[in-house]
Amino acid sequence: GANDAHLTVSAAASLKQAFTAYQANDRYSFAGSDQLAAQIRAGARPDVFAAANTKLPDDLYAAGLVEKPKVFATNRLVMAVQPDSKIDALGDLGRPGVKIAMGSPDVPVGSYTRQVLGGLGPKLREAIMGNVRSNEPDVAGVVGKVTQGAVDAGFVYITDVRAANGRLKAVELPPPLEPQVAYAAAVVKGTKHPEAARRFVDGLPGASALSDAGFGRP
Amino acid sequence: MLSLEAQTTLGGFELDAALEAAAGECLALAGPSGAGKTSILRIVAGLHRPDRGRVSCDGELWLDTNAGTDVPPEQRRVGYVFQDYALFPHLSAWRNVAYALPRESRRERALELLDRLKIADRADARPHELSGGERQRVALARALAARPRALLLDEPLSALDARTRAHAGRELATALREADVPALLVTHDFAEASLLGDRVAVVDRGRIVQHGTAAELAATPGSAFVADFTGAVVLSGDAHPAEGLTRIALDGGGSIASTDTAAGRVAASVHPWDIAIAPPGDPAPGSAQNHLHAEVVSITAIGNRVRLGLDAGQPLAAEVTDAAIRDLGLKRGSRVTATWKASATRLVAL
Amino acid sequence: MLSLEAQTTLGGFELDAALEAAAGECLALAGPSGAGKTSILRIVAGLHRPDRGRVSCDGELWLDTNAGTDVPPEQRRVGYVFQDYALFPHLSAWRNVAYALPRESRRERALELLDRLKIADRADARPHELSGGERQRVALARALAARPRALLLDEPLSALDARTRAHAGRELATALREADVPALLVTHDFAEASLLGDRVAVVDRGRIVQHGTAAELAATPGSAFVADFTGAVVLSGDAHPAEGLTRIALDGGGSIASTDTAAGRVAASVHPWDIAIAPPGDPAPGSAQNHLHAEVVSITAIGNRVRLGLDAGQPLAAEVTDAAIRDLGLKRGSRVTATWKASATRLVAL
Amino acid sequence: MRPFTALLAVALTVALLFLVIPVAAIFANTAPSDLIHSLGDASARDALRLSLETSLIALAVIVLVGTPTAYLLATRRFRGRSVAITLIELPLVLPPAVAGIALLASLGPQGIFGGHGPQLVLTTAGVVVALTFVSAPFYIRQAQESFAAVDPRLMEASRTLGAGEARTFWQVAVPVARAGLLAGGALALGRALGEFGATLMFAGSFRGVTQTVPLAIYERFATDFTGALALSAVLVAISGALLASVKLAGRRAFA
Amino acid sequence: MRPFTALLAVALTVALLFLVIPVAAIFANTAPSDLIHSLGDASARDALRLSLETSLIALAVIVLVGTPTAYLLATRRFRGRSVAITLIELPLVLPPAVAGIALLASLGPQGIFGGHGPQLVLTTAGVVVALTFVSAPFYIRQAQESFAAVDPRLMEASRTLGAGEARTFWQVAVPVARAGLLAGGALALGRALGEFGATLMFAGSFRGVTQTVPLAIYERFATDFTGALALSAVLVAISGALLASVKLAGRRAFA
Ligand SMILES: Nc1ncnc2c1ncn2[C@@H]1O[C@H](COP(=O)(O)OP(=O)(O)OP(=O)(O)O)[C@@H](O)[C@H]1O
Ligand SMILES: Nc1ncnc2c1ncn2[C@@H]1O[C@H](COP(=O)(O)OP(=O)(O)OP(=O)(O)O)[C@@H](O)[C@H]1O
Ligand SMILES: [Mg+2]
Ligand SMILES: [Mg+2]
Repeated sequence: GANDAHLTVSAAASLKQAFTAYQANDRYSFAGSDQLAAQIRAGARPDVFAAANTKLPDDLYAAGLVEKPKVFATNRLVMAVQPDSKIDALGDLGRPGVKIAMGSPDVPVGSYTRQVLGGLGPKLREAIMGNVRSNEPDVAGVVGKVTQGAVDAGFVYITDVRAANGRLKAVELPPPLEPQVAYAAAVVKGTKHPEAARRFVDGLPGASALSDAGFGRP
Repeated sequence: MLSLEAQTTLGGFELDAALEAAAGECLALAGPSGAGKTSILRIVAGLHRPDRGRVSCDGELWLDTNAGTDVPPEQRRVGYVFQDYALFPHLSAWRNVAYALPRESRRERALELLDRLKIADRADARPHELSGGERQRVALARALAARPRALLLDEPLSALDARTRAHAGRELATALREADVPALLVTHDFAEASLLGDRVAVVDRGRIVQHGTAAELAATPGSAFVADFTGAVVLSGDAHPAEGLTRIALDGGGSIASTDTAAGRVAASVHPWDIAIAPPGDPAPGSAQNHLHAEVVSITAIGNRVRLGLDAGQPLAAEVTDAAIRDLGLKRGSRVTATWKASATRLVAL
Repeated sequence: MLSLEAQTTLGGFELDAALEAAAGECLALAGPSGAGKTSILRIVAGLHRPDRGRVSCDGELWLDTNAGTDVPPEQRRVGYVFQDYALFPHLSAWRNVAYALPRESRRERALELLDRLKIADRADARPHELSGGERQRVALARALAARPRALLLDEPLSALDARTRAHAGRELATALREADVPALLVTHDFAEASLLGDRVAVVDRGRIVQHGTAAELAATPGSAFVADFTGAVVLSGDAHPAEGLTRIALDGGGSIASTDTAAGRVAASVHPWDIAIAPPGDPAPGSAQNHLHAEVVSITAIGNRVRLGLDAGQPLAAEVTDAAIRDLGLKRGSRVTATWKASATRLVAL
Repeated sequence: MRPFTALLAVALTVALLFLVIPVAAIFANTAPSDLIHSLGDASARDALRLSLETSLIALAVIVLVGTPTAYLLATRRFRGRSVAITLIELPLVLPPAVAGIALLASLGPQGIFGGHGPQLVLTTAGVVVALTFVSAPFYIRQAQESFAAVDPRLMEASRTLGAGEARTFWQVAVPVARAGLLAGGALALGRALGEFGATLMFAGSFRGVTQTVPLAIYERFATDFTGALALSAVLVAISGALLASVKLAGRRAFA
Repeated sequence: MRPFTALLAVALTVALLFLVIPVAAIFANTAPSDLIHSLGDASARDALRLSLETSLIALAVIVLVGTPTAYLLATRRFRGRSVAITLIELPLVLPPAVAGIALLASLGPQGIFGGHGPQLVLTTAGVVVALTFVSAPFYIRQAQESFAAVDPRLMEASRTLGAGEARTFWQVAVPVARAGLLAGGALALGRALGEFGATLMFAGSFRGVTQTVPLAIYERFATDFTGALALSAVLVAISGALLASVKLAGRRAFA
């Protein structure tokens, strides 16, 4: 029956562990949220789209490609450094010679990061931006650069640090600066399993798989 | 009866040829490199379609550009021995031969053919494991396998060394006799043309410029090419009429006469056996009108005769007897007079 | 003086040769395909290093594997005319020649050389725009350009058609005489070997098996290859002693005798001009001990003689006079007896 | 060693070091236990199976259509031939992600078939399409060169022996060009096994359905770097074995 | 048309349609105004400049080191030669992202040079390294085949004419193999211009420093799909013109 239908779900890379635990039988494609959105714009039709922000699903909704998005989880933006790193505060990133990777302005993690930096004084902000060495198109790129030592620090989600199994250490951001990181999901229009898809999206908020992976409730 | 008539343009080259060969007859095609010999065979085989032309064999029309007829090569059933043989490198000798045979009993029939050409013991060898002579026989067996209605042989012996070539030539002659179909044979060797060809057609710049038996060509070469081809000596110079004869001022100096008529640039040909050797100095009186001073550059005894290489401004060769050498005490460096008759001097325009 | 002595293994093939050529002398190398002729030239030029050997030229040591001497090719200054010439396809004729010349006045000197070989008018043509004969001359000019201390010529004429070949051969003879350095010339044509070579060395399976003037080789061929090479007829069969002579049971049937001694598989060679033709039937009494029944398969008049192609179980050729043909009323298909002396029959083991 | 030979040897050494060290680094960073662990992982096995399946199907399609295409381009002269050759080479220079977008735009629901064509986007069939698109030029290019190198007289000889064009193609051209065809096939298969960008864009990265090994590796980069490296090592080993074995098969073609 | 020829023509048509339609779709979805607009964008121009610069530098490095390497592999027989050839081909089958990781692991801060080597990661020099790594095998492979096709007797003739090995290489081998070398260079340059995965992994994506055209295209997908397609079209046009012009130059080599 419709209950057993395998859904195809395009989801932000950072949702990988949580979603596979949430409904193991569905088909997931994990990649950068913007990539997945581009796919849908170009005609790809998964059943569900889950992004690492609310903007991308809202845009697709405005374009008439998905049903109304639903915020289902929150995440926290943190600084990721190597476990033995001496960097332990946002201010350290402004020191000369420190190398930083962040998401490009067009991807969710990048826009959150810029939001954070926007809250800093102009001097520190410019010092930090001057240390940026790469604008990665997805979180995986930032994580890769930090674990490989290509940069000294990067901005990622707390869930990514947790998934890295000790290869990364999280440095929390000052609470006033911490952005609201909300994840939204939407049923893609034209799905063959609208019922199952809606059930999938509706069941997400508060699912234990999400909180186990470190996501917050909306 | 195979008959061909074709005009075609290949790059800048124009071919315009017509020829016929009866069943059991072998027509040798000789001519300089690039003359169009291979192109003629390709037209007969259907591998090249001429701009205009007609090809028929045994009353069957293979090509008629007017009527739009063009039988594809696989339906013409010609036996084509390619220059360098074009054996299939991935197939053993017997499979090369069996390629043209119907599926049933193909191995038996292929072995039979290889046996007839005395090479059945190499049936399982790949072409690269065969010597030149063995390859030639496999190629011939392959061409004969499907009982062809005509045979086309493109310099079948030229890839062979002298030893193998003499043998292979004799075997080829036997095979041609037995096949009893019209055959065209391209060759650049006069001895081969005369051994294997009933007639010889000389091709030059896409045209058949002379046609006859090997002996006829040797007697009356129609061009410097034919003269050289038949083993004559060729001298170049400028001709002008004089005293009822033609006088030729030779390029290297000296002058000779010919009973042929010509003017302007010519090649004069004379056979080495028509040239007599006399001591240097003023020529003895006699009927021979041509006298050139020359130096002996080589002396080679060939059986009962001796071939002298001479330098007379242009190189020259004479064939004389042992006795003449002894009587004149000739050795390398000797100075002599080469003498021959104006009537033995053929002229062709250059 | 060029002298070589080398042993080497190439794949499964073993070469073991020694030879010498004096300044101004041309040594012709003849032999079956794959005999090792090219390998010898390559060793002299320094393009192949033998396992063991010594090469010296004009008293200068080029190679001594014992002493570890090996002068690289670019310092040996040999003039090498490759088979098919190996002209640089990207350079014009004069630049090909100038390649070996010092930078100053290279164009003048190259044109001078091309002029001497009568091809200066094609100086700006690329090799692919030249005919075979023109290419040969450019290759020769290129080899001569740097005043080589030895000349190596690998079948310099074989890529040419008959007409061009005769001309080119004469020009080559002149060039060799003028260069006045030792020369090695590979050829598969007996006439070429005798015209250009002061001596001929016959190479077979990596060894020099016979050595002498062209005339000596023709008179006493040391192998079936040499017999064929010099134009003799070769018959195969099994030899056994009989009545003080050697009797050979021929493969195609019939038997002949030779004054040479041999046993087992042999090749018997006889020159076409030593074979006389008699009417069929019992042989007339006479000194000729060999009589074979044969059928005439071809008749070719060549100048003052006629070459008969015969089928006597094995193919055979005889050279006779015009008169003989007329007297016997010979034509294709006539049955005759071929007759020659046991003493004109050379035997070589197969 | 003479100076020039020494120079050549230096160049070879530099090239080899530069090209081999990074590949070696993948193996150096992978403990044998990681390798075994990565093969024990069900999703890794799924990806391997899918990669092999889709790559081989793509290869089959490429060989089936590409071989006659290459033969035509190699043996006939016609107007537009060199334009056709350049067009076939174009996908070679397309960034893979652009190739994926191009496929989406042309074969997706908004492409030429509209919504009525075969379901390709986000399906296994789509993976095959993406792999075929990016790998085909490699095979066609090489096959064309191999066919062009076959002595045309061999094919003419076949014709005069009574074989039509089709039989000549099968029994002469293909066997004689076999070594080159195999090399081209290996190259295309190698490229297909390594394909990432076009597959991700056109087919997505669904485990067991469209997640090939390169996508699985990519997915692991963020979370399981060791596993990603181990899976890379497996892929390199398979591809290397493949290249080497095809080279061997080609060498034996005439033995 | 005979049936077999018809079959070949069908195969060619299928192959051409399949390979060309997606490329055409990029252009179809790009209005001329988009093209102009994309070229008017400063970051697009930065990316184009960087792409051309780094690709050309990579090509220069590849030609400089790869040409003698290919010559050595083509003209000498030595132990380990065929192993060397296979090793040089391996990067061909590496997924680009894996190639990037491999570079990072070997030449990055934790690689063989430790922190003391040249600064490559996240620098323009790193882009060049990544492009060189993925493109070099294309050039070396083709160059090796071209050198192997040069008649060895031409080089021997050069030696007997007094030219040493170096002069023979420059004045005979290189000019005679020129057409093939150019084709190999075009292929490598095309591959470099399209490179994405390895560059991103090893050099990152920073406007004006490491963001080449493929990275810029990728970045635009989310926010400026039209701009991304327009930039793709520009890249394809440049690469196509490049392939075609090199083919022309090669044809003229012997004219
Ligand atoms: N396909 C072709 N395209 C252009 N020109 C051609 C083609 N085939 C042959 N030719 C030209 O036609 C002429 C005749 O060539 P052909 O091969 O028939 O000569 P040939 O007499 O067999 O010469 P050879 O003795 O050298 O074999 C040559 O000038 C050759 O260059
Ligand atoms: N580099 C090589 N490797 C293996 N075998 C070789 C090599 N060079 C030559 N040979 C072999 O050595 C033998 C002699 O070759 P070579 O070229 O000297 O013969 P040739 O007398 O010049 O023959 P041809 O008259 O056919 O030119 C041949 O059997 C050949 O196959
Ligand atoms: Mg020909
Ligand atoms: Mg040779």
